[in-house]
Formats: sequence, structure tokens, C-alpha cells
Amino acid sequence: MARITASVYTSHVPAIGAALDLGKTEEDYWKPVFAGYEFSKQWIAEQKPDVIFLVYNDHATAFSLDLIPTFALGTAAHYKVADEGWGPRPVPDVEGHPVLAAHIAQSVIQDDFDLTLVNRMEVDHGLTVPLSLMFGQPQAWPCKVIPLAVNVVQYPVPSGRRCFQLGQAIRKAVESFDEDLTVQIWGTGGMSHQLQGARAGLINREWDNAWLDALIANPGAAAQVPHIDYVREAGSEGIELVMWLIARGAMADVSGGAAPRVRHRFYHVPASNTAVGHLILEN
Amino acid sequence: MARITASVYTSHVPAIGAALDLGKTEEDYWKPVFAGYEFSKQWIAEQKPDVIFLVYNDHATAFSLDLIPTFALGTAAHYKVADEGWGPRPVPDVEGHPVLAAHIAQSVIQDDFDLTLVNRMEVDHGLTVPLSLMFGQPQAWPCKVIPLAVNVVQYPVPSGRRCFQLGQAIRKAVESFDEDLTVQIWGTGGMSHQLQGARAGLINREWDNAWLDALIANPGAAAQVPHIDYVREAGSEGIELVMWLIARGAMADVSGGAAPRVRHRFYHVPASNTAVGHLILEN
Amino acid sequence: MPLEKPYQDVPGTIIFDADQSRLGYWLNQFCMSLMKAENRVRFKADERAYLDEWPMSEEQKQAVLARDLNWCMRTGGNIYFLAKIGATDGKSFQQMAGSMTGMSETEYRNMMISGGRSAEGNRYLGEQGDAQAHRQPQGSAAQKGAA
Amino acid sequence: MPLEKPYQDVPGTIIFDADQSRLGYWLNQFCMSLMKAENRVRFKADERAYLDEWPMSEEQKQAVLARDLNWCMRTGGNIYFLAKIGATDGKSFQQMAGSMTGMSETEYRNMMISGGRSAEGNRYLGEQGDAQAHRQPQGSAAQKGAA
Ligand SMILES: [Fe+3]
Ligand SMILES: [Fe+3]
Repeated sequence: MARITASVYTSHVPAIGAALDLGKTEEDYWKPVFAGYEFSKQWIAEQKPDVIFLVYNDHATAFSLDLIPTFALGTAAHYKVADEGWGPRPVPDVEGHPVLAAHIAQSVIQDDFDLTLVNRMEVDHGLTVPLSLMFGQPQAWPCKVIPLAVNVVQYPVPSGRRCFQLGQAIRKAVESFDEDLTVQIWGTGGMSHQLQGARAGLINREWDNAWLDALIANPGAAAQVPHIDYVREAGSEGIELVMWLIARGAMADVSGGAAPRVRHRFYHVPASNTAVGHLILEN
Repeated sequence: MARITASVYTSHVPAIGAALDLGKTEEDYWKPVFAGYEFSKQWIAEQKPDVIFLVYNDHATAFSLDLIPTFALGTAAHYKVADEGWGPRPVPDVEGHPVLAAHIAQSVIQDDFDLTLVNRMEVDHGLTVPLSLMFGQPQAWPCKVIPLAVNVVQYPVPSGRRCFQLGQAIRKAVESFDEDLTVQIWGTGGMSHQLQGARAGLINREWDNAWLDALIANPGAAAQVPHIDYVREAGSEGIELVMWLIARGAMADVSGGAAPRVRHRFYHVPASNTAVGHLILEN
Repeated sequence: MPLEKPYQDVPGTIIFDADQSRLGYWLNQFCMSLMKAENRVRFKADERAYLDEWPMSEEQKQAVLARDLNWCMRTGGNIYFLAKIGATDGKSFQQMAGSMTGMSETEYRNMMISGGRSAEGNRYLGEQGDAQAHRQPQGSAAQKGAA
Repeated sequence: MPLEKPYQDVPGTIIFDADQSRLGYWLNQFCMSLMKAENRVRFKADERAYLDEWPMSEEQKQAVLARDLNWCMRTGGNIYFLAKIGATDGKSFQQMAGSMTGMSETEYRNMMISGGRSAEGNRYLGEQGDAQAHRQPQGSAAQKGAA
């Protein structure tokens, strides 16, 4: 039986990827950011997940305005790293898990989630920066990855409630897969940031930490937060946080199991324009 | 206020389009097929809908295996007619209604349907053959069209129940649009047919007609029919009928209104490999 | 088995699910390429050379060259994709579908005009209908086989 | 108005909804084209000529040529698309975001290091925060304007 053993939450700021790729991790500006992931790298080296179900958003990379899927699940064997305009990041390509992904697709679509399945897709910093933060700079990523790209670019984006429900359906799907696999689910993006207009640079430390508290202890309430609250309190790009609710919805306690154990919590301002948040919950 | 005034259901057999385009409508083989639409052409000339919300499936035309949306809603202003391998059909391009489509997208996504929005798409016989059957061969289509492409090609396809619920959400969305518009919703595809293998040519007149009876009088029951029943009884391509449930779900009676009036019902075997079914229901 | 497949007990029928889709990915993508007129011209000019541009299996290429649609489907083809080959050859959906039964074009057309194939005996594997494995090929091809 | 927009009372913020998307379609698609290295080269060689290949409005082209991201956004641009222009110019997201406030690069960077912009007074139109319309542009640009 496949099992979701833990969920990981992290910002996916592109500048973090650039700092890593350009060897700036020891600079004063970046040191505190990477220090927040030291525990996580040791932890995941011990955990050795077989598969990471990685929830992120595409930033006008694989999807243009021609086609905007609310939820796009990757069922491919292989994903190339995208050139976002700076050239592709010097990181390994990503290997998928087509069989588990197809199983999840079947289960989740039959549970009334209207997925788009994707067999060819380049992945951007939303997916690769979290891998870099957790695994450093290996020659190849040490596990398979199933990408789920969520539309948080063009409104309407899915509600937090819908995301939380999708997480529950993903959990059910994974646990009905009859191969022995250790699966982690990651929610990425956020926390507070705004990349546009006169309000660019907005950060809301209090709100972010209250939201983290709720995500840990009372995720059903966090899932009820309407879009406008994210925009008003956490900046226009803070809306990415709805993706964390997919990962949280896949934890055991939401389906009647025990509360997760908080293995790690980290918060730092700033990385570029963004408040970096990071959390590890174990089932 | 926009209103859904009627729903139309029809097969969308490509050979019907070819018969029309090649001037074969008076041939003995085709005469009875087109005779079944004589009433419909007069009826729609009187109805003068402003917009048709047209539910169909793409047949490996706009969507390859690279990307498979469960529900793809067209929000574009314009759709070209596709070359499906025989050259494009000699019919007018299709004009969309981007503002109403975006309104429906917003409403329906907030109601937890995970649409994919499409702004560039070529449309195939699934969409153009119903237009030809209902409008004949005009220089331009007399109304706007909002396409909804449903995945019925690669399993898992959405359940009949899910399609029926989507219809209800579409109705709610249309009726909250504050421009005065007469909207029809069309469900296309089916009825019984199988295009593959030793069982190619399967037709099930009894099952089709019982299903039509249920669709009219007891659509909630028709929506419960599982996929395997369509395959077993109506052939592997009979699964297209789930799309009729989207149109049926958008009728007033499903949301507590009066039962629809059956204006027309037609059934004929064969057109090419397929049982042609056709129904007009008025609110 | 990871995916439940309640549809495997229907005779003469392959459901195009994720497993089939994975198997047939390049075969079907090759078919899609025939939607462009210039590709149809290139394919017709030298089929083998055109097929060799695609990472298909040798068996898939042979199945295409033989225009054996049942074989194409066993190797992961889907009928809506394979129809692009038929369109390139100038074949209708009726000719394509009929070719999978072993019947002649006229036999298949006449079956359809007479109301199509009955579901009787063709719902479950092991019944006695004309789509069952032990009754293939159908039509005059069966006589030829027996002769 | 067809679409409800509960997000229009947030100062200094444009939500990229269907209306904005329709307005900015070609501007954003132009931006996407800069993800290919050869297009970046062609754009840099002759910006005006490259822009003229796209059915954008003249205003959109002027906004791009001026590298005025606020102007680009008013004409339907989305920041994730516009970022491809910044990438082509070798600008970071921090430089791009900062450019929309009127602050110098150093001023914006220092604001972020000091904990970022406060939400206080910046939640609703008409409050007194630094993102409100009557307090633009920000930073040294404001002094220059006043001088
Ligand atoms: Fe992001
Ligand atoms: Fe069809």
C-alpha cells in the first residue's frame, strides 16, 4: 500500500533558485534563508520518499493564456526544466511516476474533480525551487515527482475549500494504490508577497503566522478564508497559499486520523519580494 | 437577464457533415436522416437564440494526448474550423461570446467545477455537424456559440452524475448574467455506436429509446447510469451520451421549475456507424 | 493492478484508458501529425521514412503500414487518432470500422442498414454473439478462412 | 457588469481576471514569446519591429518600449508574463516589482530588508497607507516630484 507519510510546505521564490545556482548561499542576505532548510535536508535524507506529489503553480511558463487549467496533473514519465527567460535552471530534469499518477487521476476524477491530464509539460521555478531547497544540488533528483499545477494566475482561481477537498481525494487515491510506496505531498508558493503596482513589496508577518497556526491546528478554518482576504492581507500573489491547503487536506487527521506532528517551522523576511514560510508535518 | 429557453440534443456523426457538404442530402440513404431535422430548422428559425452553449467532445483534434482536459470551456471570440484529415469542412468559422463565457467560468469554478479555459481552439465535427443540422448551410452562423469540450476519449471520463451537476451549475451561471439573452444549451454525440474491434457496428435501439425516455422524464435516474452500462449496451462510443446530461441538467425542472415540453423527438438507424438520436426540449 | 478495469469483460472492445494511452502515445501522436496537409503529402510519399521519424515501436509501424486497425489498437492506438490515417487514405469512418470486423465493405454497410449489430450475445465475454473471439473474422472472410 | 469584482477596493493592485486577460491577450502572448532565446535576440535587435509583428495596441507597444510596468498592467499585462521582458533585460523580480513603486532599487531593497511594506493603511482604497494613490510615486521620486 502506498502511504502519505508527511507533507512539506515551502515558498518557491525564483530568486532562491538563482542564489543557489549562482553560489550565493553564503552571502549575508541569503544565509538565513538557507539556514531555515538545514533541518529539512537532513530530515528528507532520512525519510527517503519514493514519490513526491508536488503542488505548485505554473508562472506563465507551460501555460499561456491559450489554455488555463484549474488543476493540471502530470502523468508523464519525464519533465524538462523550462527556460523562463533567463535560460533553464542548471538542475536535473524531473522524473514522473506515470502509473501512480494515472491511478490518482482515475480515482480523483471519479470523485468529481475535473482534472486536466498533462503528458508534456516543462516545469518552472514553482516546482524546481522547492526541490532545490529540500535536496540541494544533486546530479539527479533522488525520487519521482508527480506535478500538480494549480491556476492561481488568472481569476477565478479555485477556492481554498476546493483545494482542501482535493487534498482529501488525493489521499484516498494514494492509499488505494497497491504498491508499497512512501509518498510525500508538498504544497508550495506564498507566503505574503505582492509583485505589482504601488503596493508591491507588501509583507504581513502577523497574518502569515496566524495562517500557519490555523493550517497546523485548524485547517478546516484556514480552508474557509476567501480569496479577497489573501489579496488584502497577504498581497496579490499571497493567493498562492491556497495550494498549501491541497497538501494539508491529504494529511491523516482530516480523514479522522491522528493530528500530524510538527517537525519543523520556519519563517523569514525577505527573499526578494517575499516572506518565506516553511513547514514540515508528519503523519 | 439571460435565460436558457430550450435544450437540443443530437448525434454529431461526421458522415452527416460530409453528406451535407457534398450535396448528398437527397440520396435515399441520407433523406430520412435530414427529414428528422426539418421541424428543428423551422423551430430554431422562430426561436432565434442569441447564444448556444454547445456541449461536444473533441475527437483528437484540438487536444492530443499531450493535454486532456475533463471540461474545456471556450472563452475566445472566434474559433476556426479544424482540418481533421480531410481538409476543413466548408462551413463558417464560429463566433464566441467571451463575456458570457467568462461569466459562466467564474460562476461555475466558484461552484467547484474545475474547468480548463481555452482561448485558442479549432473546433471539429462534434461542434460543427450539430450547427449544420440545425441551421443548414448559411454564410455565417446566425448566433454566438460557447463551446464546452468534454473528455470522452481517454478514461476516466466524467461520470453522468458529474455532467448532470455541471448542467445545473451552468444554468445558475447563465441566469445570473444581467444582459437580456436567449440561450440554448445543446448536448451532442451518441447515440449507440462502436467504431472499433470485432464489435464495431453495434446498435441498441431498445436501450437508446429507453435512455431517451429516462432523459426526458427522469433525468436524475439517467444520470446514475455507470460508464460500463454505456459501453456494454450502447457500444464503446455510446459513452458520448454523458454529454447530453449536461444540457439536461440545465433545464428548469431540475432546479424546481416546470417539466420541459417535448417539442421534437427523432430516432434513426443508421448514419454511417451510428444511431442518430435527436430531441428538443423547451422550458 | 493499479487501475480498476471493470470494462475488460466486453468482447471485441478495447477501452482507451491511461495504460493504453501510455502504450500508444507515440503512435497516436504520429496520427495527429496527419492533420497537417503537408505531413499527409510527406507520409504518402514515403510511409516508412515518415514513420521512422517517430519513436514508435517497430510493431506499431508494421501495424500502420499494414493498415491493420485492430493491430494498431492492440498496440495502444485510439480510433479517433487512427482515423487520421484513414482520412489520409480517403477512407470513411464506416470503412475504417468495418475493416476491423473482417467483413467486406458491402457486408458491413448492409449490416448497418439492417439496423446494425445486435447487442445480444455481445455484452459479456464468453457469450455466443457475432463479436465474440471464436466467431472471428466475420462475413465472407470467415468462409475464406474455412475454405 | 457581468463579473463581480470584490477585489477592486484594494489600493495599488490590479487583479488579473477574465476582463484583464481579454484586454491583455496579445501583450501577454508577446511576452511569452520571449521565453525562446532566438526571440529574445530578435526583440533586442529591433524592439519596435518585433512588437509590430504582434496585434497589440499602440499603447501596449509604447508601454513595453517605455518599460513602464504599471502602464503595461493597466493595458492588461500580467506580472508573470511581463517578467519575461524583465528577464530579457536581465532584471530580477525585485527590480521589476520595485520599478512599479517609483522607489529607487536601493530604496525598495531596503524596504524589503526592513520587513517589507506594511499592510496598515493599504488594505482599502481611501486609507492613509503608502500604497494609496495620493502618495505616489514613493521614495526619492516623491522628493524629485515635489522639488
Ligand atoms: Fe509562485
Ligand atoms: Fe463524437
